[in-house]
Amino acid sequence: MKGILVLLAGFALLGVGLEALGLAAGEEHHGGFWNFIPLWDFAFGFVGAAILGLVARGLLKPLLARSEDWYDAAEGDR
Amino acid sequence: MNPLDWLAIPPLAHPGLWLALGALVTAIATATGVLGRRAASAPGILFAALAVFAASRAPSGSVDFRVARFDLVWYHADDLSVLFALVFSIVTLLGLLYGAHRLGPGETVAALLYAASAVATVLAGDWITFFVFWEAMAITSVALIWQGGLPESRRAGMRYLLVHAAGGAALFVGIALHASASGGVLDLGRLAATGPPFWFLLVGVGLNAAIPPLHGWLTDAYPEASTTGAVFCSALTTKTAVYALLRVFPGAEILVSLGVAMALYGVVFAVIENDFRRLLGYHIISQVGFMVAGVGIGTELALNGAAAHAYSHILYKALLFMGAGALIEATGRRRLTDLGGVFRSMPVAAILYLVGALSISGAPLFNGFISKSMTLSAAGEAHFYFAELFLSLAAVGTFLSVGLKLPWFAFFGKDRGIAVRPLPVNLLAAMAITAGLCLLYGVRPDLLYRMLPFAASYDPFTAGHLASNVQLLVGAAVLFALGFRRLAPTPTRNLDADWIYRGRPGRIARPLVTGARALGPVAQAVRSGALTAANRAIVRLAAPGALATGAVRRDPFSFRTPIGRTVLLAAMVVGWLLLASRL
Amino acid sequence: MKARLRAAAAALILGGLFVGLLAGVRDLPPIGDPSSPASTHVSPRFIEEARRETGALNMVTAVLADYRGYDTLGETAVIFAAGLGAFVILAASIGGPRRETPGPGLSHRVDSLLLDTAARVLAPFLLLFAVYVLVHGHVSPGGGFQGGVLFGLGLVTLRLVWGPPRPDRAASRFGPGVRASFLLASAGLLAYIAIGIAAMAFGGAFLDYGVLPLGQDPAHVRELATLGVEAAVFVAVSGTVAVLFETIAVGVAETGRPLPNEDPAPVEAREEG
Amino acid sequence: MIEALAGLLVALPLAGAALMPMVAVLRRRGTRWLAFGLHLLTFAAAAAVFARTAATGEAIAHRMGGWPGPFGIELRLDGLSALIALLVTGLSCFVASAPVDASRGATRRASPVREGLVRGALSMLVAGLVGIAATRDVFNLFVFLEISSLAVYTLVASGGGRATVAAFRYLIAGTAAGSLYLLGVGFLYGLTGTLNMDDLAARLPGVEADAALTAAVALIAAGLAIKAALFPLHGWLPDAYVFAPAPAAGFISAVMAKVSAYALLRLLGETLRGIPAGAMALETMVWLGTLGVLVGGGMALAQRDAPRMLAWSSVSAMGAILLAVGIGSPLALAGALFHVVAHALAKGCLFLGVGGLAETLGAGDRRALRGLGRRAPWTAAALTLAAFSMIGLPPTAGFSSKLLLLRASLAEGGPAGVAAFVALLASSGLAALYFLRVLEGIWFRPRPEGRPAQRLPRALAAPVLSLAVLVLLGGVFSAVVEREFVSGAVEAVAGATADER
Repeated sequence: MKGILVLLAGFALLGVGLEALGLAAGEEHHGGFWNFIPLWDFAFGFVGAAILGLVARGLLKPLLARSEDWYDAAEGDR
Repeated sequence: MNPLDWLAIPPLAHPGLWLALGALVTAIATATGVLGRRAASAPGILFAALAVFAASRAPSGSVDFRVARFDLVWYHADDLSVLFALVFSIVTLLGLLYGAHRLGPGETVAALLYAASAVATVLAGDWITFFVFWEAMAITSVALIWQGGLPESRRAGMRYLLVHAAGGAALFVGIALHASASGGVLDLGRLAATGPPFWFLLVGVGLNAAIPPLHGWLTDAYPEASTTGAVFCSALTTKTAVYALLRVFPGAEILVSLGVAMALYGVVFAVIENDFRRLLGYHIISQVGFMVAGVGIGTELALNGAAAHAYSHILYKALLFMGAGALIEATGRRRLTDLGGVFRSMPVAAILYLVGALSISGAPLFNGFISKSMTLSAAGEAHFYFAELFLSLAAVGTFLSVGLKLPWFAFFGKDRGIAVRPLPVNLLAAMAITAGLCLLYGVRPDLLYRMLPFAASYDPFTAGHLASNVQLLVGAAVLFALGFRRLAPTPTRNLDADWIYRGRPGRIARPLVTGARALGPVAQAVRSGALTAANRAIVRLAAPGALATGAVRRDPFSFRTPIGRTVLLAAMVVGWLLLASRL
Repeated sequence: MKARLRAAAAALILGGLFVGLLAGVRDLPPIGDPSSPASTHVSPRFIEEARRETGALNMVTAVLADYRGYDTLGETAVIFAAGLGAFVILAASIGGPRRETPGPGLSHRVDSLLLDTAARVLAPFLLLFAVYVLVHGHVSPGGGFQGGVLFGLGLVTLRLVWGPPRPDRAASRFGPGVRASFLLASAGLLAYIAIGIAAMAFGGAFLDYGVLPLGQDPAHVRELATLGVEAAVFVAVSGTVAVLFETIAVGVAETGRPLPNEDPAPVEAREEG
Repeated sequence: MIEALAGLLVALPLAGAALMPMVAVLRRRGTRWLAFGLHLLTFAAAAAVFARTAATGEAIAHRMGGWPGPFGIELRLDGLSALIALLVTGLSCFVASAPVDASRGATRRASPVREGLVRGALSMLVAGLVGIAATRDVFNLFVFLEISSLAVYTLVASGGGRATVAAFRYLIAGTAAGSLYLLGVGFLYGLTGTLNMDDLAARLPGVEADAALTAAVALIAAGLAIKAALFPLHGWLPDAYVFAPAPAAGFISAVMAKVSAYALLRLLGETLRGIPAGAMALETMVWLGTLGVLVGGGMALAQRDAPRMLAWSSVSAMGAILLAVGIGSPLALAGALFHVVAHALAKGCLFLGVGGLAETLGAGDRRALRGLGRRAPWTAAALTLAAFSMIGLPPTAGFSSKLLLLRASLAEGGPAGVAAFVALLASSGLAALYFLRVLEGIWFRPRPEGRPAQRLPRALAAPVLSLAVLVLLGGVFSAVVEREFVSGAVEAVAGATADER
């Protein structure tokens, strides 16, 4: 578990370093205003994943989940 | 002349020819008993290798076969079509190798014919040829799904067939409308995205591209195919549709929104899916969404991106389905809730699966990165900022479910002490080769870029691109690490668009499915399906009362028209002609 | 009730068709109208030139056997085909084993003095009249078809009264029997075709009688050849009439001399290799 | 010289029809080789005539009895007639030497005498069909129609048993057809005073009587449509094809209805084209043909019995041919004629093969064909090829012809054209379904227990194989077929129609 955390931290550092490198090299940048916020992608990755998880688990699943043999059961009464 | 140079001559350069030949040889060799069942895929592998070779050196240009005054362009090779033909051939070869230990003659022949039709579809230069092979693809893919062997495979295949028949109908109405509008010009080229022909073609092609809500067939049928069959299915049908969109509707703006919607739709459903092959199926929809959006953006870079993404996608998705198939073969289970902690028993397959998972997530140095970032950059450069944002979101979700959730709950997580069968060498070898290709293209993107249709130059390895991707992945990983328990799968199934024909509305068509379900082979499926009803109607019209007699009930279709009726009908025809021409 | 309704509907349809066709018929020129196309287009040549061109006194014969001789060949073939069909279909056991017991139908001789005498008196006249109708076709109504039918019916009359050949005797008591009748019919048709091809051999078209080396005057030659053609029709038709009678009324297996027999071979022998 | 050959084209098989029964009754033996020789000779004559018309582009005429034009009867073989004659005589060679067996499931072989008689009927049929193709006289056409019909009734009935009933039903329908046609010819003669087609075409525009002309066209069209098995007048076809003995069925299914379709094309598409009712009849034919394509395909799909399935697929094919004749553009005619050739070869092959196998097995259930691929791979391959052609798969002749038809219907446009296009495509799909399930049984299923081994008699295997080779060659060299065989025929008709416009 600890190893994984270290790995994550390492990648996070890599991400920060690369962004700094890109800024230093003066790379051309496209996109909406949000793309110019520093470390935007960290936030977007985290929040986006959270939103997706919430929408899917919180909103869709209660609506759509059925028992596994739902169709078969529905077909059975014909 | 080097014998292999013969493959550069147009008729022989058609990879589909070699795949079809492979099917023929397999059929004859196994039917006559020359080849045992266990070696059924051997000739197929050989011929698929020839197909790869032929595709890799296919000369560009087109060959029209003047069949009956009809300029049928059955070989139209430019960068775009050769790219698809090549990757189709490669994945066929890999898929056959993957399944070599269990492929019977029927499945081998079906797979080869399916691949041959797909290759012939992308190499077609006119609408008629295109349509013929498109339909052949639908039929052969059903044959492949049926080889899944379970009762559910048969039923799902039947539904797949009916849905694709409807899509094919829409497509050819579109072709007919286009042909009559253009005065009989049937060349496969760019079309205006307006008017009835566009909508019909969009429905016909979009169904194969699994654009929601026309995607129900994909997640319905693919999980029911055999482990090998799913590999072929994942690679061919949807990508042929992407090819068609690239060829015909580049720059149709509606495709941008459709593509983005697809990308998100697939991701959201994948998050709550339990059957892991259906989960991967949802990610086909999501990834095809990237390509569709790329087509819609329509700049050279975007089109390049869509083509490159299709190429990469076929490889890593095949790898993912191979991994999923390996899980099923090793454990006999297909739901995440039944799995857990098998990493130690099958580390090689698990690691190879992770290569595919990192590729689809767009991790740098894997082949998903080099094509996905191309599409995203193109969206940004063309000022489709929100498209870029939402596609990034879809990428995050992809990593969340394919890269984190699936491997965590299947390979790691709670150890259930599942007994694991050893995996055959050929299976692992096929996975290793595919993973190798994913890594190769990830490290040397120029190998892929030089095959792309446009010359637009692109460098994926800028610090900005790398930073953005790494940060996204890390962000998602952190969230997963914090909240993975909330993402745990549950043993449920989720309603989706297949509800349209399987759920309550589908009951209208229930006689169809009832008929189809009662039947084993195709023959009988057709006999008591829709056509039976139609035929009975014909019988009633032509010979009312014929159904009541015993002989006819036994075989209602061998009835005889009373000859007096023929004479009477003749009188009616005469009468009609007398009347009609005087009106 | 349903059947009746259906019949009524059929009657209605056919009645409607009848009315529709009637409207068409009203549009046709009146029968015998001298100014109708039928009377002005082709017919004048037949009326004015037939005697000179074909040598036939009877215009109908000229058209039938010469101008449109090819149709007549076709009609002869139609009649022969009917005979052939009857022979194949009805004579189910051609070449098969003979039946042990006589079947139904006219299998026995009718012993009646009255019928016998009447037939003896009538038949010769019938046969002779048939030949008269044939040869007189040139000048009066008649010809090969009519003569052939009469001749055939003469044979049939005798056959009806005198019965079939005795089962215990090898030879037929009377008449050519089905086999010979059939040969006769074939020969008639063949002869007609032979005349046609002979004309081609002498450099003309098919059935172009004028070129045959039968004399100097083409019209006269045509007249002779027409007679030959009519005779061929006569033979074919009378043969066919006899065949039809034999096959329909009697059946072939019971003739005194059955057709050459073959040992029935089982199916397996047929599977060569 | 070549004109003489044109005259002999009908005379030779007609002489054969008289000669072969004679030889059979007198000598019993030898009819097989006599028939083969005679048909080969006729075929050679037809080939020579065809080669000449193809080379010069001019028709070869033979005036019967030396009489000109409307006074006598003229045979004239242009590209179209010569193509039909070539097809008929060529196919007759394949079946001439085949044994004429009794009905399906016969336990005894037919006697040589009976075989000779049936060969005579076959020869008669050839004479009738070639006559229909060659003649330029509408009444003479009726005579040949009757000759061929009587010969066909005989051939069908020679199957014995249920075949006799089928033949009788065919006879009723055929006689009704002949009567309607003859009535129509009567109307025409009353209006124009001529029976010669060219003369008719020249004189008809001057005729004022609309109602009578309409009646004539309607009667002729309906009469010939019965013979050509145009839906819904196809009721006689399935039984007649199914119960006829295999060789006869092979020949009948290949050419019979198609020659009637030729007659429809000649009369409606050429002679009577200028009349409004003629155009109406052609338009009706497009729609009925389209329906026939679908109904025939659907019914074929529903059959258990393999020969019956083939028979219904013939209804579908005739629909395709007739709808193209109805469309009548040069492209459509090319498609129709190519389809005539392709379908004749493939269907002949299938009926000879499947019918022959069904006879040896005594059952037509398509399951009886299971396992054929192992037992007789060559026969199975030939049948597969022919089935591919029926479906319209490359590289067979059926593919090329289907394409031409599709293209023609597209080019026609309008509701009828689109409907025809859709129906033709759908029929290919249906054909794929019903043929593939038979092929699956042939190649991938074991032979059912207790069934006798299937084996085609050698005399049938040879024609089946050679026809399959022709089907393949016709597809591979479809450009050659189209250039050398079809285009001349189309020009013969299209030229005539162009003159009138």
